[in-house]
Amino acid sequence: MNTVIQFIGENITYFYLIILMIFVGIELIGHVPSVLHTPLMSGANAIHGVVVIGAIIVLGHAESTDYFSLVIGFVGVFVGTLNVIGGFVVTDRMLEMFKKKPKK
Amino acid sequence: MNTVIQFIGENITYFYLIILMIFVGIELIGHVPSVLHTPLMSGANAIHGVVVIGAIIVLGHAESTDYFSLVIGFVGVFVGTLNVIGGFVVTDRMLEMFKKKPKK
Amino acid sequence: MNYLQEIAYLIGSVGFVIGLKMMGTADSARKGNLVAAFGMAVAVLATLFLNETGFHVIGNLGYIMGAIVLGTVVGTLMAKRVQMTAMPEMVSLFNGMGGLAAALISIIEWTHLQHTGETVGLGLFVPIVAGLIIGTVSFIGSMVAWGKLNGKLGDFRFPAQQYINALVLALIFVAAYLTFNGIGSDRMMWFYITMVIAIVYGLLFVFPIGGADMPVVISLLNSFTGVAAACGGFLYDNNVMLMGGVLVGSAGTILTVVMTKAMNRSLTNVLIGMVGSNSNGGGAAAGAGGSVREVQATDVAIMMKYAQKVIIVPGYGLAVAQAQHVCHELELLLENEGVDVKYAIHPVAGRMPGHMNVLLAESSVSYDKLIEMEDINPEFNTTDVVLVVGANDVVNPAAKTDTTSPIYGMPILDVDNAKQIVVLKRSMKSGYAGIDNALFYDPKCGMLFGDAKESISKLVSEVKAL
Amino acid sequence: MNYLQEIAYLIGSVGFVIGLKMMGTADSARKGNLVAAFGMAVAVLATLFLNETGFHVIGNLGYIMGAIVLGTVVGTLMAKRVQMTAMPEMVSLFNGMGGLAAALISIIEWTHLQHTGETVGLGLFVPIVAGLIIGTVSFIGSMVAWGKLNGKLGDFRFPAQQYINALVLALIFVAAYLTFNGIGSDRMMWFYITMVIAIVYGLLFVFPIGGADMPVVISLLNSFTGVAAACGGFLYDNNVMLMGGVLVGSAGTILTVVMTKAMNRSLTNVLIGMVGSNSNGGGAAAGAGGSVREVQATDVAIMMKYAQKVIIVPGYGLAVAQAQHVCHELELLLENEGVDVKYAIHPVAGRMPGHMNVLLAESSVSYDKLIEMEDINPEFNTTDVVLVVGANDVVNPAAKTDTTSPIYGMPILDVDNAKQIVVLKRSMKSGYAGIDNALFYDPKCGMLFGDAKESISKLVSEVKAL
Ligand SMILES: NC(=O)c1ccc[n+]([C@@H]2O[C@H](COP(=O)([O-])OP(=O)(O)OC[C@H]3O[C@@H](n4cnc5c(N)ncnc54)[C@H](OP(=O)(O)O)[C@@H]3O)[C@@H](O)[C@H]2O)c1
Ligand SMILES: NC(=O)c1ccc[n+]([C@@H]2O[C@H](COP(=O)([O-])OP(=O)(O)OC[C@H]3O[C@@H](n4cnc5c(N)ncnc54)[C@H](OP(=O)(O)O)[C@@H]3O)[C@@H](O)[C@H]2O)c1
Repeated sequence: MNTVIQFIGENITYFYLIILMIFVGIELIGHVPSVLHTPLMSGANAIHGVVVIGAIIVLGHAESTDYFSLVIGFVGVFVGTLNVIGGFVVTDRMLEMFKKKPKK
Repeated sequence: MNTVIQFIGENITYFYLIILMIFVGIELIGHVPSVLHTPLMSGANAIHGVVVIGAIIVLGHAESTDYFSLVIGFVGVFVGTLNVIGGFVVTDRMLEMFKKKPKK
Repeated sequence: MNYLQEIAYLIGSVGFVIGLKMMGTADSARKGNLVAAFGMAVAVLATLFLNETGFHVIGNLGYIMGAIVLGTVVGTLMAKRVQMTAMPEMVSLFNGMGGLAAALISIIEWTHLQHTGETVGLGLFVPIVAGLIIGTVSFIGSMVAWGKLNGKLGDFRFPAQQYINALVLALIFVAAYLTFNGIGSDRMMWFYITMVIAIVYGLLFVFPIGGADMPVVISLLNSFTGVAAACGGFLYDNNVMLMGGVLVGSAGTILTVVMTKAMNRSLTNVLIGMVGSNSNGGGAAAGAGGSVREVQATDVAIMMKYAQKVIIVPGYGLAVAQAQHVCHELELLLENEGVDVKYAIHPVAGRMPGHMNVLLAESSVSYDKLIEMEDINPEFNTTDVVLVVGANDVVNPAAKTDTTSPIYGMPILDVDNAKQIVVLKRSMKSGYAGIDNALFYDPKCGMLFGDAKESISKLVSEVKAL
Repeated sequence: MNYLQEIAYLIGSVGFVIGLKMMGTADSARKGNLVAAFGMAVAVLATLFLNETGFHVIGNLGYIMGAIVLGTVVGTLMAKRVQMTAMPEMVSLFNGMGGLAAALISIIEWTHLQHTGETVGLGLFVPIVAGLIIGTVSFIGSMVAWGKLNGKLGDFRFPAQQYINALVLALIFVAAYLTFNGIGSDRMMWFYITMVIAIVYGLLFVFPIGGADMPVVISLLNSFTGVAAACGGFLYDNNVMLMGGVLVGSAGTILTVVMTKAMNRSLTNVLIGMVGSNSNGGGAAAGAGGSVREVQATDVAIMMKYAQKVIIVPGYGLAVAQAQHVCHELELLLENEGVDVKYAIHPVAGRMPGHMNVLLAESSVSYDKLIEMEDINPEFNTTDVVLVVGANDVVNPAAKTDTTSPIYGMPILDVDNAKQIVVLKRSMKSGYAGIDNALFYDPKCGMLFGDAKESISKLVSEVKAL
């Protein structure tokens, strides 16, 4: 119990941030029309590509002789970038199909 | 410019918290049916009564000879409590009027 | 750092958010209010009995508890006794109390800082002075709004209003600047001068606004007080004050905007005191347009008694005339005769959102007779008689047909689908929006002129006499 | 602490939130995607060129840029070349890449920690291993989903599926526990064992789920990857990873729930691979119910040519038959004859939300002919002929009339208000929901059996021949 309290207390700001962001996520999606579900999924997919930043940090800090980290890190940045770029481009293409109709 | 950057940087968590909470507030209210506007206003009114905590802190730390702080602090806690209690009770009374109708 | 207190504050903040979310849906609204109140209780208890180092009872607990108990008793009594229709006044009053509390905190803190003679950085100064200014404006503004809704204060408009207000606002900033840069006792003086100008601003800000627009103003002042509370959060590095304050600041602002939209007003128009206000006085007489058929209570009574289905459309006029009780009487009488009677509730009928629900529930009309607009609209074409009691804009077909009308696009009650329409009002004057209503010239529509309460009383006795 | 980097991360996070919000409304969706991309660009640039102390180019910039450029080129090419109808596959593939990146990060970090021999606290261990597990499951699961949508992998169901999956999940936790408590090189081994079990879990998790339910699964895995990214945020104390990850984790979960609701499925049913899947095979033959009127292409062609107004209702069958182009041809032909032709777009027609918009837009049907359900429903009673092409559930009146139907409550296209209905499908088999459709037995309804593309081609030549 005490460790849990201490853990929460020490990371209280993280808890605020996470909880608030969860609320934001829930509220943002709750009222979306169903035709937009696919592009929305795709857009969210691109956003979690932010994980590429972790891969960049890892690769950026790898020793120049640490081939394991260099190779895996390279692959990490590559696939992360695929996620980001592919995700945004594919979403854009989809949304092009949902262009605003001329007002009736 | 630099001071602004420093100020934001030093208080970056505050900025996250405030911005996220603003998003939450906006999203929560955006889709509310208009019959509920009055009780909602009243409920929000009760919530900002949280300012009473500030008054409690002030009064709690006042020296026992510092009559100015004691008196003003007492008034502060009193009016703050009015805001909180009155706010919640009045909201409850209003919402009683919006009782769920029996299903058709 | 005492973790328990921080966790309690987190629980409090989350309680506020979840409570407010639940308040946004009719079914869960009442529970939501309780959830928010629970969050508040947790936060207050944590402040009283925990401190930075652990369990610790706050100083001056006796005084604090005294003030809390006193506030609780007085607050509960006021909130329980107030008339349902006087709700906006009450909310306004309580809102003012919150603003006052924020201002008082700033006064004590500043006085304290002047005594210790510490140099005050911007990080400390800004929340103190912002709390003072916003709290004061909110306090004074709410009091004026309260007085206006009470009918104790009238409207008061002055020339070049916007410019004068902008000037006063600028003066506040100058005074605040001098408070920061002044030296010694001067800083205390400038502080009070800032406060006085804020008081003046509060008066000038709310006085010109029409009484009918008060719900909007109260909502706006509500979000001000939220910001003032958030300032307190900065001052004491107190997360629950910060989060609660910011939440109300943001939600309140949006609520204000949404509210004005639902009433087909713009916030700017409300703030500079345009239109709106003339609804109190009754507005201009109706413009050009066809002939009006006046009807007598006897005829209406016969019509209703032999109808199968009657829908009553209550509006602001019913509230002003306090005709809800006699209206309920009429309803019971007709039901006894075998007539199917319902009420059509338009969301912005009256002068505050939900006005009609509150009003009719008070006169113990049963809930399942109050039908919301979307649900009742398809029923009008099977209705024999619609009785429009002191409603005007909410049944104005211009909202659907006339793109140039200020209320164009507002959803309305489709009363013109009914077989017969009877409108109870005192004259041909317009309502809140100040516009003419083509419905009154509809051949199916008869006008029964007179105060709503008197007219309905007549109807009651005529129906009884038949 | 370098403030600029923190501020850039804040901008990135806000960009994500605002972008996602804008993506929720059709009018602003495309801009929203750009806003989110902008946030991402800011965050990546800040990582490359700023560090804790100020402007500073990150190490191994050459390799990093190489990987980024390569990823950009490959990603863009793939995204640009993919067929519109293959979008879900593509999203699934990219999602898997994100999961893989998260897993790789964990592998490097853990290996690194084993080399330095530092003692690893829970605070470090949990994000690393959670990132590994969730990332791996997301990666493997997405690959399976991709294969299934591609048609390369079939469904695979095994007995006691739920229990086995629960067991494997438990094994992951055991392995993770041993990873934490093992000593020396054992910890590395247990780490890889954890990974292998996660791979197995990923396979078992997605394999049994029906191909038609894949959009739901992808959405779920999408939110998994979000959580994996958030773990990275903890690991590096990196706010933008944390915020972006949590946002997607939360929004993705809700999106999954909302999606299943729109399709009248429950998440549990999807996950244990129930129903749904039988739509691929065609489902059971129609149950009892009246007689069916079969019609010939010639009759339909005459009917349409001399109609004033025709509405085409496209469904999943149109997509499978790839009949969108010939359908557009028919539309142009009829328009030339002076017929008013429109498409009625149901939000969940097809196998992914928005499927029909994407499909018809691809075959260059003009946007103003695609009418959303709410807007077109009132038009059916003025319509002469409705052509239902490979749609079934979205025109099933049971959704309105039969409270026991699994699709009860789903809004449908009111095609039965039209004067004549023609349904193009291959047989009397049911659609995705696996239920019978009373519409087909409506006397106004004629069935034109056959593959949608072939049937429409026939119609085109018949109309031309007339
Ligand atoms: N509900 C809200 O939240 C809210 C808030 C602010 C503004 N508004 C606005 O207020 C309007 C509400 O529409 P509404 O139809 O309820 O009211 P309305 O359009 O303002 O009309 C009220 C009518 O009642 C009549 N009336 C006044 N006193 C009466 C009495 N003693 N006996 C009989 N009739 C009386 C008036 O005509 P006579 O003078 O001829 O009798 C007037 O035309 C809308 O425009 C809405 O946007 C609403
Ligand atoms: N859009 C989404 O997001 C999504 C995602 C997952 C599930 N769903 C669900 O999918 C359903 C969509 O409804 P829907 O009406 O579009 O489709 P549906 O109800 O699945 O019906 C499709 C019909 O097309 C016919 N068909 C199949 N191949 C054909 C071909 N080559 N030529 C002609 N006809 C063909 C089938 O009948 P025959 O076999 O007799 O030809 C089938 O009855 C809903 O239940 C929805 O909830 C939607």
